[in-house]
Amino acid sequence: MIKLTEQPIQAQEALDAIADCNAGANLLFVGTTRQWTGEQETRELKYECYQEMALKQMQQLHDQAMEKWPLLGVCMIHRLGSVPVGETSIAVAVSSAHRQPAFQAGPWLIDRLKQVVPVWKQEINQQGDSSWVHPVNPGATS
Amino acid sequence: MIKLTEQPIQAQEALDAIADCNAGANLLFVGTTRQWTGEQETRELKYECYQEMALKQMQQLHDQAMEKWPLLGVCMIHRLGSVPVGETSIAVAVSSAHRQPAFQAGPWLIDRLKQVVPVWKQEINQQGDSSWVHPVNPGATS
Amino acid sequence: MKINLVVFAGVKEVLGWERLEIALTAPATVADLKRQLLLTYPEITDLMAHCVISVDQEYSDDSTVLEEGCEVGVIPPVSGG
Amino acid sequence: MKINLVVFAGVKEVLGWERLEIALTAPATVADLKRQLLLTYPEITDLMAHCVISVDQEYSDDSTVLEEGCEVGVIPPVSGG
Repeated sequence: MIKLTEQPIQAQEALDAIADCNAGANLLFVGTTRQWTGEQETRELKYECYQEMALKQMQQLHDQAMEKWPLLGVCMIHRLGSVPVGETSIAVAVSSAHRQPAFQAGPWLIDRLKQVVPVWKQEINQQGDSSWVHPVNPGATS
Repeated sequence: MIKLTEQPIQAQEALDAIADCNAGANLLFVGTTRQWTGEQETRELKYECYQEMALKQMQQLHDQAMEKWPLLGVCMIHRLGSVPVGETSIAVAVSSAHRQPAFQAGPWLIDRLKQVVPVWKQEINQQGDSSWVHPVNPGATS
Repeated sequence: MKINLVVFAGVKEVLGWERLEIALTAPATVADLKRQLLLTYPEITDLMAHCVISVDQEYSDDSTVLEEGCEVGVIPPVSGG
Repeated sequence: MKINLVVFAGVKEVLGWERLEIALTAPATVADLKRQLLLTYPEITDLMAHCVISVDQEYSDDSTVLEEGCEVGVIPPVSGG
């Protein structure tokens, strides 16, 4: 399952999406807005995206992961709009019969997502100032 | 949080246990009873344990993981008794500011748990026959 | 020929718009489009140095040929997750 | 001296009990206890080859010294998770 949403992400939805009676291993990664990055305090993150392309790229990552590893389910949900401290911006879940493929595919998917899926975040600090977060200027999530 | 329980494990409970406003990364591994292992069909797994020692060993793994990596939370919940196909026998969750420690600690914890925590499973097949699962004779979970 | 340009994040903020139909002399590649964009909008020169171009929602390179009616995105460094 | 023995899984099934107080001549190590167990319960010889011994809920080795009243576990290969 691939999804972009402005609503809060429920972890259970991602787990339900990958549930399979032949799965022994289910891995869920949840990225949340962090309050402190060094001495910088974050109030919220704001995400925007290039929707058609983001969905296309996420679907390609889904398909590539299914080809690379013997996975039973792959789910990626990205939240858009405002994500306050402690709330979830991204959920990536994978299932497999044994745990090794899940533990390899999980970090691969989140790494690749951060490299190729056209989503951009703005960090809003406690003073209400906003700045675009770029990979060279790492921001307040995972 | 360390817990042994005869009740069904809720994934959200493990995620809640590791939630931290300074966490950007939250990783949850859920081991479930698999229906098929090759041509062998499983009906349920039955877990028993050496409770005092299992809790002690799990607490030691918790502490060791907290020392090895900059983690914000570690949670391990193991179910005991009967775990039917599709249900959760083990939940391991870790949180950290960035995702790398979580992705290293997660598989380490489940690997170590399977090596040192005194829990034993019996596999019950569709005919109702039971057999002890030993690591040399891998069974129907992850 | 005409193409549909779409911009995001910091580039969108500087330009003040998100989508625009642009006229290009055919045949044109991504490199040709980038040259024309920098001439028309010199204010995004610094940002463009870090952007890549998508054509019909796929990543492209300078040699990718643009077709009539395609959708071209100016993609700043992504920061999802 | 007396120690409290506790057994699990397949060993428990073969022996038909889970806990037993056992008398040992002090001083005694884990190796001494294992010898005595195999003499008393030869039916667990094959299983014991794959078991390790815990003393007061910690893994031990053959040289670990047993104390009066300690809890000794016979731990078959674990299979949790």
